Amino acid sequence: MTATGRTMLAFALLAPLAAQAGERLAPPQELQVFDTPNDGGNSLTVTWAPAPHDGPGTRYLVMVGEAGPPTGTSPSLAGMTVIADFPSDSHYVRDARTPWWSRSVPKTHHQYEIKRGRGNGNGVKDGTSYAVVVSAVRGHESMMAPALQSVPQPNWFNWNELNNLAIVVLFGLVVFGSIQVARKREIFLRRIAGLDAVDEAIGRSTELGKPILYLTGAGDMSEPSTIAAAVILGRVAKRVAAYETELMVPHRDPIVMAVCQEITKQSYLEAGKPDAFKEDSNFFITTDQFSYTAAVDGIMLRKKPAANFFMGSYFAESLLLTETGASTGAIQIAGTDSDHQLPFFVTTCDYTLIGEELYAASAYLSREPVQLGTLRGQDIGKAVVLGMLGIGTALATLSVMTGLDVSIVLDLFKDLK
Amino acid sequence: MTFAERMLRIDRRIIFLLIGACTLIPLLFPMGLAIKTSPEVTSVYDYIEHMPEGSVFLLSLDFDPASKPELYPQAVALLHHAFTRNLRVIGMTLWLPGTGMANEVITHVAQERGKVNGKDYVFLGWSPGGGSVIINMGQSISTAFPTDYYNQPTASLPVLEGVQSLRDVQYVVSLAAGTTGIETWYVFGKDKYKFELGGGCTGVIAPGLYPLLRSGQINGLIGGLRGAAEYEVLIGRKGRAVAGMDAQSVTHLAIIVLVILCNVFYLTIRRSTRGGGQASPAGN
Amino acid sequence: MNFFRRRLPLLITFVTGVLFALQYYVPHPVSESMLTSVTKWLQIIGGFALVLGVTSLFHLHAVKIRRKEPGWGYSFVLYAGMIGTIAVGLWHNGKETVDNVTTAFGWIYNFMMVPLQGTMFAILAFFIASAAYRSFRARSPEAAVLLIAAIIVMMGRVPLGEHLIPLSGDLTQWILNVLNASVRRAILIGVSLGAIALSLKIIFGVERAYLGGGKE
Amino acid sequence: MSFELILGAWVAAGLTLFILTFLYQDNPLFKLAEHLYVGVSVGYAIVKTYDTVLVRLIYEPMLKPGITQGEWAKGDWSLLIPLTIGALMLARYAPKTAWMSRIAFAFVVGVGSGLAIPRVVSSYILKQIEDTVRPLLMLGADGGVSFTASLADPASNLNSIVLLIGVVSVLFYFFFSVEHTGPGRVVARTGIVFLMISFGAGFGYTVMARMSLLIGRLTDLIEFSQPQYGGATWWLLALTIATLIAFRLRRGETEPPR
Repeated sequence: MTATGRTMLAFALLAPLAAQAGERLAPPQELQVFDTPNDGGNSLTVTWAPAPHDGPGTRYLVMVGEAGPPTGTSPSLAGMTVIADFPSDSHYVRDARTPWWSRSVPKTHHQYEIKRGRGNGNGVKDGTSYAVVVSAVRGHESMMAPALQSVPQPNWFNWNELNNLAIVVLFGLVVFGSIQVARKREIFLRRIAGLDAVDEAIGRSTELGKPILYLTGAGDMSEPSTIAAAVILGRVAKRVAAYETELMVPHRDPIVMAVCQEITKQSYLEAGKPDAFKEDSNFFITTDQFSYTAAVDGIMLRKKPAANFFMGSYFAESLLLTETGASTGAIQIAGTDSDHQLPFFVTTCDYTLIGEELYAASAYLSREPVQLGTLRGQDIGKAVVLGMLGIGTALATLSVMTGLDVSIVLDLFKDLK
Repeated sequence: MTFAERMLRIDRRIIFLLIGACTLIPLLFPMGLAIKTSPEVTSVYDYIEHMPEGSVFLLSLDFDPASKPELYPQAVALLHHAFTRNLRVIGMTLWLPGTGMANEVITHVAQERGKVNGKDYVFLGWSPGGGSVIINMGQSISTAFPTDYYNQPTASLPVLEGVQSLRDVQYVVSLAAGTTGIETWYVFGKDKYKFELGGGCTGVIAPGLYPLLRSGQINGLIGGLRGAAEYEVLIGRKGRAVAGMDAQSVTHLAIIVLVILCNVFYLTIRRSTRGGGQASPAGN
Repeated sequence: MNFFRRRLPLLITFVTGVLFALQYYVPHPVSESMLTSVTKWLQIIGGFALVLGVTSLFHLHAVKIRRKEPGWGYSFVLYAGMIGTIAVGLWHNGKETVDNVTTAFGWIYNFMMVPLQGTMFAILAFFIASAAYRSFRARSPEAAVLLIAAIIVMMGRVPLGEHLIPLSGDLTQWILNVLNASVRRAILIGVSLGAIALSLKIIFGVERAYLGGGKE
Repeated sequence: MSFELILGAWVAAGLTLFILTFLYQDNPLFKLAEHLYVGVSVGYAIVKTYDTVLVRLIYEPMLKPGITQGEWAKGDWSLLIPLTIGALMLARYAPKTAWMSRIAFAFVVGVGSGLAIPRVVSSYILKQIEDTVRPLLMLGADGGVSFTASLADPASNLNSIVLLIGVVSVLFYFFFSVEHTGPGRVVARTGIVFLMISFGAGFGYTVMARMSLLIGRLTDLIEFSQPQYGGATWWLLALTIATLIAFRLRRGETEPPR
């Protein structure tokens, strides 16, 4: 290191000390001790204002002791224990990550939370009064603020989570409101391109005179994707009935099979071909993942269906099914919300309804107010999220450019506890 | 049928044989290629490396035998690291079919490191309920698991001294093969009980966890066999994962070649049909 | 009876749903201890739910054997495997190891269940390769994008790929960390809105499919 | 080496090979191993559930309080509540009492939905928005405003912009209330490109996952082919192939020629 370098380093080290030496050590000002808000109890919070002497050379000590009977005099230091000792340029209110609406002290103040845990001994107990003292220490010098008393207690509401609750309530109102609207009048839904692909596939099967295979996935009737698969089956069955093509629907869940049987029957009725309906077009194979897959693969290889539909939820078996299906030269249409299987459906199928498109397709076909209303409610939710992203980014950028404090808006979009 | 069409329609069993060979040969004759470490894995390593001795580390082995080749080596590496650092280790699983493996890996590594059950580590076993188990552990570990896997009361185990709930655990790593795993540990655990959370997962679910990694909801992510191999390199103890990476290299390259071949044939077919269509009127 | 069959379940869902949604915002010990008790109960009920899933399988194969349907012999194998495992498991109190010695139950687990399940999924390795060769085609610009991203990630995740094209490792990191993360995040937000809507509909009795079971 | 280990190696190697025969075609060996797999895993689940739920979570805390301490020192009779709810669930199997199971499902689904709502908002909505909302410029060390364009740093401004575009366009793609025409078409197209990149990454990563499983199985087979296991893999491989040929021949005899 050069001589100049060394001098500069020494200067850099000395500079803050010199500045501090100039500031007289003072007792912590604006000291407040209160029950920690928004928590389950057994904790007190101490806050005090920053001082000119704050810096690496100065430290703060926090001492706590059980307060005696309230005599009006300041409690004695005997029986108090030091529970925290930290540099005076640390422990600020802003470190605690709380939103502006639940803060009572400026962000620049110091803050320390007294509770059981790492290095805090047994902490403080609810219902007991404690005296807290904070002192500023530099070398052998120390200045103490007068002791303050407070009682920790548990709270009934976590105000930090107010934005969370507001989102739940507002979104709930939007969803139920949309369902009400959908009950009264038509709701617009954009055309789902995948549905044209469905019709095209049925058309081609008819031309070739080959059967159609339709799978409803691994889920039971409580899963939204299975419900959507059953609704779309209704549409497919109606078309199939009109063209008198053969339909095969192998199942993994007996209840789903029963439901689908009803739906298929209804579709044939609506198409005016009740005689063409075959009870055994819906059939049960087994609940087990791989036995089912092996059996369906067998059907694909033997019967060579012209179109395969994979709707509903799928697991690892997806690739075993679609790869075999692709090898028989069938048109394959998939629709699933199982996102880790989507890459395989997208690569091996001719058309894939991705995630929510499956629900949308089902709502589009069923025209059921609850489904349509929910979809609209979610759309409004997404629009709000898009708005939050736009406004948030704009404000955050503005804040960097102008130094403006925008936390009054940004805190609303944050998950602070 | 043209050559390209014939090639695209070859029996898939030929490809099966090719893949089998590409996996088998590097396993028998390893090459030992160097493995680079990524920031996702390093941050898990660094966190454990900087934990003070005796602090509590919980490893949740949330996978079943189907994911053993990927996640078992991760568990081995993490446990070796934790035991070397003299951390107190709590093992458990949220996946029923994984119980036997989880017990085996913990016991095995502990034995190798000379650690004592009940004093240096504990295996809590499995409990049903997924998220409810985590919430319950956040309130009290001895309520969620009154006894450990070997029926010892958890409340009186030396290793759990001073550890009443998840609030007293410093670091949790979930090795997950599905949705009951890392996300569950975040949503029902870290979010409220404030421990640090890391993740290890199979390659299938890894891409879906990146949003959580970016937002700091998990502090690191060990992805698949590659992640396990990186961790083995970091702790300087090469095992099954590093050994498997050679086979990975060859099979991956084989698949890339297959994809390229597929597209070359596909494009020739497309061009020839298109070209043929244009040529015929001109020929007439 | 209509009250017990129809209204009571809806009322229970409503009360418990609202109660436990609000619990999140109440840090008081009363609310916390309520959470502790109920999650403990859910652990136990979760065990019963597992039994429920198993019973239907039990029933299914019993019918197959009784009616001597095609392939009933395999159902017999299934039963033998199940009953053998249960008998051995109960004999050893459900422990795979006792004093570091593997029990017969642990043996069944290590040498039957682990290789069987592992191999079942290992089959997928072959199918993924065959799919890559036979159907991974650049049929459209979108498919081409997928294909290129897949090739880069495959290159960048293995040592040999990084060795041949050093850039692929960094590129893979970028794809996963930025491009992929943004998509997954959007999907996560969308799916979460859907999940909240569904939960709210369940709590307020608009969605009742979960009740199923048992005729009115 | 102990007899159990050698026997184990033979069984494991045999079952592995039986399952792998599925690659040739669906056949009785595969079906046998597959049904055995279902049976053993169901049996395992039953034993574990019995041991964990009935013994460790119900019987011991309720009736054998002596072995535990603290809160568990007294018998915990409140456990009768989940026991009853669980029993109601099983009522589903008798047609007459099936309706009672609804009460149990109502409880489980109600609590589950309630627990999920605020947590999903916190973890998957607010947290994700919070991390996506980032300033598009950075405050430099000199106090001036700068733009970081490094692709390697996930937190750089350029990457924040890319991330924002991705999140917005994909969210818009799943927006069903407006037609994808005009500028909407451009945004939706961007969304689909982002989706495809993510699926590509998913495909690539999954290749690694599936290959790992194969590597795991082959490593075991290699180990079991060693002489200390009596070359189990080789013998069983020969046996499996012979059986497959036998099946093929027998089927050829019974099936009439086409």
